[in-house]
Amino acid sequence: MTDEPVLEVRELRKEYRVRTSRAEAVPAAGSALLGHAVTRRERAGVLVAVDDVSFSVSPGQSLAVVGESGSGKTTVARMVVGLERPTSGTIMVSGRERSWRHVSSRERRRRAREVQIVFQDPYSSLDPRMSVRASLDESLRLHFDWTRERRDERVAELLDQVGLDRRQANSLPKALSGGQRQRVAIARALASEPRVLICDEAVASLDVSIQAQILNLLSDIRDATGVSYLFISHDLAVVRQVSDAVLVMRRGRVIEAGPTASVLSEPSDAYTKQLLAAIPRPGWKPTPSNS
Amino acid sequence: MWKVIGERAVSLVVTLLVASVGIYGALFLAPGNPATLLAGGHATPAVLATIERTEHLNEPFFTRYWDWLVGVLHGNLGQSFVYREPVTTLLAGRVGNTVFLVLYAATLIIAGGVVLGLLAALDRRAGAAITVLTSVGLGIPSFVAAIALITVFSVKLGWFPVFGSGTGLLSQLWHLTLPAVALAISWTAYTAQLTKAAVREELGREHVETARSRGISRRHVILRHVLRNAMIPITTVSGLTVAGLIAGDVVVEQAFGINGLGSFLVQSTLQKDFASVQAVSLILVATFVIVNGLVDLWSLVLDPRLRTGRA
Amino acid sequence: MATLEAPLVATPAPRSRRRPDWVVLSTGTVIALLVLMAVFAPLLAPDNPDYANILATNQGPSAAHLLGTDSFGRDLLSRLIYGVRLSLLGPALIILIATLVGTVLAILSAWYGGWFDRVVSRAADILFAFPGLIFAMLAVAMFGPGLVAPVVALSISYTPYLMRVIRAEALRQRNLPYVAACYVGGLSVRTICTRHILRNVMPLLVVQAALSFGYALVDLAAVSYLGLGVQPPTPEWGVMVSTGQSAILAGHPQESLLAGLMIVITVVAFNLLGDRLASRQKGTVRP
Amino acid sequence: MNVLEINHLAVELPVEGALRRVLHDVTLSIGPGEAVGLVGESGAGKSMASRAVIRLLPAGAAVHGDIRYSGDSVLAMDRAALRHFRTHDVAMVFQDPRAHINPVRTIGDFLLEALLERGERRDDARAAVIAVLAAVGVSEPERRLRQFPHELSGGLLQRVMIAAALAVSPTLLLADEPTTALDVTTQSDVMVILDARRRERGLAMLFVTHDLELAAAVCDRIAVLYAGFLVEDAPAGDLHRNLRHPYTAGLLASRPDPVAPRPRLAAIPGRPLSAFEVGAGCAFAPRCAFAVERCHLERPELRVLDAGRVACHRAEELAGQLALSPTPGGSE
Repeated sequence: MTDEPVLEVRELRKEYRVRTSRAEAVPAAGSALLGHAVTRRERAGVLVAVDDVSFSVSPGQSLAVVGESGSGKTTVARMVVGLERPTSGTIMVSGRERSWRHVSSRERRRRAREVQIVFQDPYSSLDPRMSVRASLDESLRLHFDWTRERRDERVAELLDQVGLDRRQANSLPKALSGGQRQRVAIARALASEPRVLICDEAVASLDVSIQAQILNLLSDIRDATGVSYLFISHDLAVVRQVSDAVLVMRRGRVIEAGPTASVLSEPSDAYTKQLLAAIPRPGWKPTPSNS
Repeated sequence: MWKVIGERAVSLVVTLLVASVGIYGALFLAPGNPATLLAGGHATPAVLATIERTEHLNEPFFTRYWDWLVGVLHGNLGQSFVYREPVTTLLAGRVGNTVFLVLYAATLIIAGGVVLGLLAALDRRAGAAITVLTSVGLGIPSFVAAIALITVFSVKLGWFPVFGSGTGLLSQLWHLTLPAVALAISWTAYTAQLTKAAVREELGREHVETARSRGISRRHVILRHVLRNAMIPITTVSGLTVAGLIAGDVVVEQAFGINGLGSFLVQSTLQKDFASVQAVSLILVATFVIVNGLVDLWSLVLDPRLRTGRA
Repeated sequence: MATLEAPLVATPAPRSRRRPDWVVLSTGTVIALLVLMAVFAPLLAPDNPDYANILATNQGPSAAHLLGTDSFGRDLLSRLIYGVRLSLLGPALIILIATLVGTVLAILSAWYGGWFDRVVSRAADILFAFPGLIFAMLAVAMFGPGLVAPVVALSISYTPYLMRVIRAEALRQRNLPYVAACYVGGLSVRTICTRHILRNVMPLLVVQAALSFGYALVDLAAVSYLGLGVQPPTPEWGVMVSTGQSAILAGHPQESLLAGLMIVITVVAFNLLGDRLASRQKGTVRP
Repeated sequence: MNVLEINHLAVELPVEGALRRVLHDVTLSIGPGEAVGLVGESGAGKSMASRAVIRLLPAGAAVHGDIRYSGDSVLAMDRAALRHFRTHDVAMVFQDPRAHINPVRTIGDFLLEALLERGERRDDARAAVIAVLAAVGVSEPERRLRQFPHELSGGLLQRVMIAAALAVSPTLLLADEPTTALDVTTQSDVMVILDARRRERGLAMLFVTHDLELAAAVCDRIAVLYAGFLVEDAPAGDLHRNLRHPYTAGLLASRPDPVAPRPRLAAIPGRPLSAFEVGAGCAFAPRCAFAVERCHLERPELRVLDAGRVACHRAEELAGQLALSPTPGGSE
């Protein structure tokens, strides 16, 4: 691909200061992070979540970032959309560098038309008190100077595009199933017509049969709109299905990168091999990972 | 763990200092001449002059505050201008009654509240009755309870004295039973509701399911898993109960004519005996802060997750 | 990754009226009646609450005085009805001020975090060290008895409590992905805080306001009872409990007991309503 | 004799005052030392089935049918018999060890509790627990006993849970999604240990999971649940070679493969139904590409076919077709 990259990230780094405040004393249930957190402390009080990560995404390309919990993959996604501030490094979108000082509301609005995100948990990623239509309309009103009729039309279009029934426009999230909610979240992200859509474990909490539907949907959307994907996942099988290129991360660092097909067919790094060997598939037997 | 304790000790001292500045400074925020306020209702020019001299009213605020604080730390709580005596002397005879009353009530609250709450959570039928009882109990302020108890048990039945605090342990117990009950009613109800909620919550926890799946007897499940873990929220909130007891004590002492810190605070407030108000407020606030500090420490003992100080 | 169990039929909406909720209905009725009594006191009261008749003191219930008279021969029913006004106005003001200030501080703290949050939380911790009643007494010592000083003092002392509860919920909302989606979607901070966070915190806010109302009423009545708030002969329940106390020994407990009963009924109504609203809300949280 | 026999198990749970069906019809047996995978999507009732075996259902649940452990009816057990069953014969490993182990008590308390409960001497119990911790690959077992759950990583904590289950030397192991909360490499590590220790000790196992491939790798037989019905029961090795039920075929086709990708996944249309939502006919009929009129009207019985059992009216005619033509893709 010769096009100018739509998203380019260079030497991204994120450090967290480890605080000892009372509020953080109780670990989140199910958090497997603890074990890694201790080993990754490079010096007292500083935790390096993302260390020297660079990549670029061309228009229409799908790049996957894969890793286990604590790998820093989600932090990368959050920095790209502006939810976290990088400690150092640059993020360029459509050739423009994103600065972190005094981002005005207007600038954020502009950036919202470049990159959007879909989160993992379909139950908490929609405002529980807002109907599907209101959610989509809020975004359309913010980004486009359209009449009410035009916006209604566009809401219907978006619902069609993500495979939702138009009658569901007036539903509140709680009346929808997990898969349907995830479709709404995708429609909301598409409403501002972004060039890059980040999927942060977007299919991880769905049932297998629904997961397949959403993966097919994402592929259809890419064909129809030419949007680029940054696909964050822990699941190499899913990554193989949706991405052209892949970045394997571990403990904040990129340990292997390349075209998805070749990385997954002939992994060169030992950890990638381990990761691949750990996925249950026909004829598979569990093996120790020696980590 | 020691680091966490240290941090909390520091924050306790800071809270106490700021609170004392607030209590001492309140006098200077009040409208009018501080000397007049300090003198209460006895403001002859001669008295005012004395006060300005003894209280160093012409010096900067923090100098005076410092002097006062040093005095307080040495056990000198200032001079009451109503009684013309050191506040410490005035309080000496009264502290005993208050401490007795509050501890008496606290015992009733802890014993009654936890037992009722546990019963309500574990037994469906008793639960419904206790829930009604605690809902009403929670709405009975201590002074209303006092009036009702006096009407029934002192006036109608004549079982308990109407006023006073008695001398000697038995007499004190007899005199202070109604006040302690009046003070305890709404907080017992509160503790019972809290215990019920905490126990119910723990009963539904996954680790309790694990214990049941392993064939642990019901008694052990309740004691070692449900009650043990429910103690954590109950302890945390008991700090609030202490605040309620301190405030309630003031009202109940007044209702039963008990000569303690609370009724003294009310009198001093009405007489504008500011040195006394300052002293008693400081004692009550300090008690509350320190007890809460102890509660905090106790929850460190109960909950190992809090000890690391870092997730 | 955990597979989420999808609720396949939506959990019923909290306001669904399949079965009438008798707790909400009855407590709501009691509260509505009290408000009506406060508004229409002059029409409802059979007598002038301040008219004393020394010839008819401490009478029992009769046709002329449905609930009897107090130790000055004033009609008790009328005094109780007029008493609703101040007895409700005070706590209403306290809760209104504390909720407004508390909510603004809570949402700003939750959103901005950092030093602002630390300062607000620290200040709340320190204010927490003053039990409300002690704070009110300090205020009375400074500014003299009346309604204003205790109401202001109690407003200040209820603010950190409401602030903490709301901040915790606002912080929880702020960390949910839907808020992140709003932010990434380009919505302004003000829009996110008001249209999304505040709206989702609102149910909790209503519950807390209802529950705190009872406590505020008790605290304020206690101040009056101690003689530090509204002064006799103004009809107010706390004052009436106090002025009636001397007649108890003479065998006439009606004034104290009736005023006390009004307080209990009101507080219980608000508490039950708040509890019920709270438990209904829990039902709407995702399974 | 079979270790576990479940006959026409149906379960209803109280939801807002009314009973709601969570399991319709499950018939299943596990022989000594045999591992059976119970596989299904959310709402299928797989967790409820495993909990019913150990009588761990919420209060007010209605259970129909029969569950027998070594011939004894579990549902008929009195208090003492149930305790004996739970302390000696069966052990359960839960999904989320962080929630399923009391956070305020030490690992030692947790591991020893069950042994002390049945009257073992403290020293013996301690020695046994240390040995079993070592057997599941927990380093420094003696130090671990003094630690609290929050000081251990998720993978380590799940090993502790497995150790707790093994420590009581049960005959039957119930594992409810034991690795779902873990990372893939950790899952692999934990499964290696669970599988090896189970085989060594000759334990029978009911392995509940949403992951067909994972179940196939560690189990002898696979039972597939859909909306509270057992729809297929087949030898694990036979699963990919011999597709019998359209739902199982659909599940296998939905899952992407990391090495051999498909241009497009064969998604099953619609969403998985919960037990209480199903109508008169076959529960899967509304989503099934092969459904005919009969499927919508008449409930298929579970019947023997080849080496397994299947509940599908058209199982015989579809044999061979299923593998070749995956169900057409669709949406909800």
